Amino acid sequence: MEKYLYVALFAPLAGALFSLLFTAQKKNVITALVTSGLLLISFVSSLTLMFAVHDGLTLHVKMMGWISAGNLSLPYGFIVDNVSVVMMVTVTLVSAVVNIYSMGYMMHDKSYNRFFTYISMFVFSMLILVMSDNFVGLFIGWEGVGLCSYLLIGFWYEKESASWAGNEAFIMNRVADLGMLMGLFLIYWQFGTFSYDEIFAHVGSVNTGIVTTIGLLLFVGAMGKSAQFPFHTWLADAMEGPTPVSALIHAATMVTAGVYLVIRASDLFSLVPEVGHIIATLGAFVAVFAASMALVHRDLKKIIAYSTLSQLGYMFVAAGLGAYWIALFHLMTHAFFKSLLFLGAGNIMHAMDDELDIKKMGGLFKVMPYTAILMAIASVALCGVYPFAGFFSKDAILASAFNGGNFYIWFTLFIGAGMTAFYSFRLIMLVFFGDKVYKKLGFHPHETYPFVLWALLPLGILSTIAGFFEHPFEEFVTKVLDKYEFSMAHSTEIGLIFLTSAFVIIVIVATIYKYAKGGFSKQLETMPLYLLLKNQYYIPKIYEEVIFKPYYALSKFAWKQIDVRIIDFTVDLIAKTLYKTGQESRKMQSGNLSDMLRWMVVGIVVLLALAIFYRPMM
Amino acid sequence: MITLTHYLILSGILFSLGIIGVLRRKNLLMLFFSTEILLNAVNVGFVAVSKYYGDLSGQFFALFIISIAASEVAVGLGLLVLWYKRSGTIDLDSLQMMKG
Amino acid sequence: MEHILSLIVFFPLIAMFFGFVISKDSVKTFGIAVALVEFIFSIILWIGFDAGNAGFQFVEYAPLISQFGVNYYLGVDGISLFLVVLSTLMTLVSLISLNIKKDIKNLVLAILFLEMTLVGVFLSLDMILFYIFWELSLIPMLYIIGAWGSGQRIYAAIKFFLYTFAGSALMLVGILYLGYQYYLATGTWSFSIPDWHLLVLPFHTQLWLFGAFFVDFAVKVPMFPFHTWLPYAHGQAPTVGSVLLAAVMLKMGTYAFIRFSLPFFPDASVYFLYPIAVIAIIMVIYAAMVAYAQEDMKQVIAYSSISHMGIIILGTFAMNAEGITGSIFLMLSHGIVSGALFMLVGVIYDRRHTKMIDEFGGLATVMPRYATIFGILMMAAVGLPLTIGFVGEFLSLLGFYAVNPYMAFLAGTGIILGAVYMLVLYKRAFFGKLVKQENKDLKDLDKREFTALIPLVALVIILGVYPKPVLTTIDMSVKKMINLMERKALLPETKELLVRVNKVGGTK
Amino acid sequence: MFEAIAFYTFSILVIGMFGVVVFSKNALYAMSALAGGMIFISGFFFLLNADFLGVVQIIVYTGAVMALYAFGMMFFDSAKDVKENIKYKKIIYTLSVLSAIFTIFILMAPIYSVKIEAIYPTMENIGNIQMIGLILFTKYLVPFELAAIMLLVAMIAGIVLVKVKMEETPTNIEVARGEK
Repeated sequence: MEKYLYVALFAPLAGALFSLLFTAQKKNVITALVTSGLLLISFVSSLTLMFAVHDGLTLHVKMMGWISAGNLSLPYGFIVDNVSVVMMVTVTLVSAVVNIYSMGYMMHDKSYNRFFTYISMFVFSMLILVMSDNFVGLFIGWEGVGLCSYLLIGFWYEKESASWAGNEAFIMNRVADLGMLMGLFLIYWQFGTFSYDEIFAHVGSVNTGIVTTIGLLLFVGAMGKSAQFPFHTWLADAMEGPTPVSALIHAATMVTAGVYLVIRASDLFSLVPEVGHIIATLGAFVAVFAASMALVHRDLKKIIAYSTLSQLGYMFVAAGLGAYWIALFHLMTHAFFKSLLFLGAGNIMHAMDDELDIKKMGGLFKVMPYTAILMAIASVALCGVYPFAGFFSKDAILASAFNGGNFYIWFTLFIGAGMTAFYSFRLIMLVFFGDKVYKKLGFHPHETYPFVLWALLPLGILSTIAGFFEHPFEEFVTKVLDKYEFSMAHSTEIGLIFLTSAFVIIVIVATIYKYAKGGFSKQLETMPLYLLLKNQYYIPKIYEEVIFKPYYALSKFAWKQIDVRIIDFTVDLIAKTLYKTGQESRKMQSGNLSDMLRWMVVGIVVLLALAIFYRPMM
Repeated sequence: MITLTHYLILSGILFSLGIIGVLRRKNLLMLFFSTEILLNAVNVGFVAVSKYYGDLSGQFFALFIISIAASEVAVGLGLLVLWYKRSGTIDLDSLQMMKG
Repeated sequence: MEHILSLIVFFPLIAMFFGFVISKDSVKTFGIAVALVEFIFSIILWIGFDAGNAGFQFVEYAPLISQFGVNYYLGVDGISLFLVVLSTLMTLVSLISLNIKKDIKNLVLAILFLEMTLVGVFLSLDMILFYIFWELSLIPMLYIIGAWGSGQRIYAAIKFFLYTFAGSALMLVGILYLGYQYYLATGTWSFSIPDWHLLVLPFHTQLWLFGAFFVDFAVKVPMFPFHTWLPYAHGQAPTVGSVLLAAVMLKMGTYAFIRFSLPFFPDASVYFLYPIAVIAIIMVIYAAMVAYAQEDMKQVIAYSSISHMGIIILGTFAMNAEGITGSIFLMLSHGIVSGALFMLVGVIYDRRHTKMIDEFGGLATVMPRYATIFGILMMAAVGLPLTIGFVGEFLSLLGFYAVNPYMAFLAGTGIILGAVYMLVLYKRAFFGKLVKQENKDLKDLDKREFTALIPLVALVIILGVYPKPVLTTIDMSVKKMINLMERKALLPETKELLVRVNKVGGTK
Repeated sequence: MFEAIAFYTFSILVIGMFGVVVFSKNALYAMSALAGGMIFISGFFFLLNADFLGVVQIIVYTGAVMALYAFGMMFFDSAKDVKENIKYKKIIYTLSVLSAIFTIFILMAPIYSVKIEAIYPTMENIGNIQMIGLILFTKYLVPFELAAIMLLVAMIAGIVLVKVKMEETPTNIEVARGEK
């Protein structure tokens, strides 16, 4: 079985290295085919491993040593268990789909080969992240996906905003990574190792305060990667990247790494419920916070990005409340429908010549029916309508919030679900139905290549049916993760499900009705609340004014004033003083003998005085 | 009773007289005179110490100082004459060639 | 193998004398050949090095002034081994990348002389010998900056020389006093480092001597606020000068901290731990900020060196095997990465005769290979895992975390700020639209530049993926040294700290 | 008593004479005063039982050195008053007095703090000149010979310096002056 592990892990790397050779050359379809093939191989291997794991296997390999210093001995170790294999399958599946999809999407791009290099590199990093058996291995993947995200956001580097967004993503992630790094250091000095098994075996015997600190620090890292408040701004800006990237990295896989981290370290987090509570609260906050921004945005991709954020909040709620398998389940279903949504958006963008403003679209259903259907499936799945995938995972999260007695969290999530329904169908209505605004603006949209649509089909199917695997899934992953017991009555549960579903469906119907009638009036757009939401609560602006600009000013000050004016000036002053002294005392050397005689006598007097008054210490 | 202190004070007075001369004289010949005073002042001191400590070494030093003074005069006066012939003056301020 | 150390030290010198009779046209080839042979020697040394022996190996000993215990005494251990290899490698690479035409002969010979002194510094086991090499290394560098530099080169060269020289003067006093102390303690004179390692000094003497050594090393490293010579030197030096300065010469300071300050004065080192850590943190943050504000590419990298040296210092003063091993590894990685980055700046300077960032923009379009290599090295510089930069930085900070978590956190902001200035530099120079007409037909890297850079890029990846053999070799000698410190420690606080930071687990 | 009278008399005379040397404007007066001062100095030597030195003082200084000065003065316009512009008089006097005080202090300090033991004690039964002869030709032989050589060298130097330029005619000197 080990060879499947290595194949799954290294096939994407091989693909990346292969297409790396072509990066400097003209577009070459071979790179896309080879990388897609290798990703499929990786997917198949992962699937094979999943079946093997299902039969009770847990693979744990140590490939080779990496770092050893002092008491630290850190090998490259990989583990395939019930949790990581789920992630592997999800990641390789979505990435294979995205890779095939990109063959159509990137068809006319001049950096075609480079794109596939990056995608394969990303998958490799992501697999390291999920498969590592220790925290530093996870950190390698963690930073690796960060790098690929940076490269892919800034893929069209000639666009100023793209490279800026890339920098923002990388740097913000770094800020959070620092927290995670500190967590790792604390782990090391507590346990003397980074390996999951050993840490989780001993975590019970360690002071709770330290476990809390570790948990919080790790969660800071997770916040950065999963773009939780206050690190959320990068995710919306990351939409500068090509759309398949947004689908793969910024919806399905990388941003969920934070959730994965919490799930992976569930043995640690379950010891400190207070931290879990913080996580859940923050998750609930972000769920509504992000959804509220999605309500008014006009940018097609940013709406989906905020939706992603909001869904990540849901996952954190589940993970924070100890319902780890539910979080993982939502992570998986979300990966399917959200990437589908993004890829559909990619089709629209292509059709609309990269126009993103949804107010300029409308009535596209006629031109691109298949895309519309797929996106509609994804949207209902996102909203959580029976029998689509989101229904099962999202309801389980709501139920777990209610079950834990955290009613305010439950209520927040409930509101969030309504918002989700609204913005999803606002998008669908504005893009696919209503007036054909695009005609006035001179766009000529068209449906995309058939093979692209075929590639989306698996995601569409999975978004529809994945929910029915809830119980097998639970059984599968709770072999490793803690079980989550619902203590409330079954009738309450059913009642809740009905309540939520009804609410969601009412919102959907109301939205459809409202937009079919022509939408909201323009006056609404001048309301302060609207402006607040539209400007993303002014947070990017605040960051700009409070962090970026002062930092730059301070840096300039440090250089121009402190470094040049003070430190270097002092150094030069010493040198100049010596030089000036020489220059001045040169005048003593006037050549006049009587002056010299006088100096000589001065010297004699000084020496005599020294001889008399100086008493050596010894 | 005249003690060593008396002699040393005398020596000091003479020495400072010599130094005054060295410092204020601009005429080279007069400068030479002043150096003679300095040497003699020291000689008095040496001999006095020699006497009061019953040690002859002081006298030898004085003796050698005298011989040095004699050589100094011989060479110095020669140079002085030479310089006078060159420049027509023996003023100290005329010797400014060492100006840095 | 018996005299391999002498061979390594003096081969460049002998070759240099032969170089005087070589014709001007072939002298570069000659230089590369010599550096290559020298590099092979150092590799042979590495192969022959017994990784299971923590002490000094290949020791050579010949009395010079036996009355005063001054000897010709060479030896290598895990701490110095890789620095020697780094010196020979960077000399070779910088010679390959050399493309100066003016007075090429003198330049090559100066570089060979410099190589001798650098290797000598790392291999000397006698304090006086060490001091001689230490000072001699200034001369060729002074010459290289002063004669082949640009702009205010004389000012920069003299500033570099006088600044570092003033520091060394103090160290010389320290050396002599320490030698005298040794004489008082044992009745015999000795300037040999292994002897001094065994000398236990009273606490107050340690404080003073530590101070005397510290000033010199701090200037060399350079530590805040003694760093201002560095931007000038880098700004005016020719590429080859910057490469050698950043890659190897700065490491002399940190090497000396590990080799001398810690084992000679364990109590003083622990006593001054926090002040030095504060300085190091200031270095990390402050230099990163100043680097961010720079308008000149080379200055960005110059200040980034200071920032990285701050982390090296922190690792060194972590007083545990993780930190010190990490800091030595970081020296290697910083040597390779900053050397390569300076070379890359040199490449663009050759083409455009300017280093101002604003003059560029969109270079990725015309010079994709150049941009790729720059990108890889940039990622190594910001410490991305699986590149060489990560291992050292991770271990250094990990080590220092045991001393003080909050300070480690502050120093850790360096990884953020490092990303800031590096990415912004990269964005401004390589991304965006190609606007300037002059940049439109820049040539990508040529064969010569490739030959020089590819080995470095390969090393960045290889040592990032598999640093273990290097780390274990270093680690062994470091552990021995820490052991020594622990045995020598006089004060209970020192002992307590050493035990604390070297112990894993437990509640604190 | 006699000693005290002699000491004070000589002191006043010597200081007066040397004062004339230092402050006089006329070179001839100064030289004469110097010669007188030298002779009075020898008086101290006799007082201090250094007969030999007293004699040498008179012979060498008053006889040889003064003769040389007198001879040298013939080259210069000695009759005229010497014109000197002296600056910073206060500095001069302060420095002189300070140096004198310090010198005395230095000389006195060991006298009062340590008892100095004589290396070559004077012996009552042997006369001063005899004694000097004994020590001069044993202990101080080499310095003595060196002093002799030095004197010889000085003599030759003096002759050579003056003689070579003697060949120059006064016209040359005038020319040289005119160029100045």
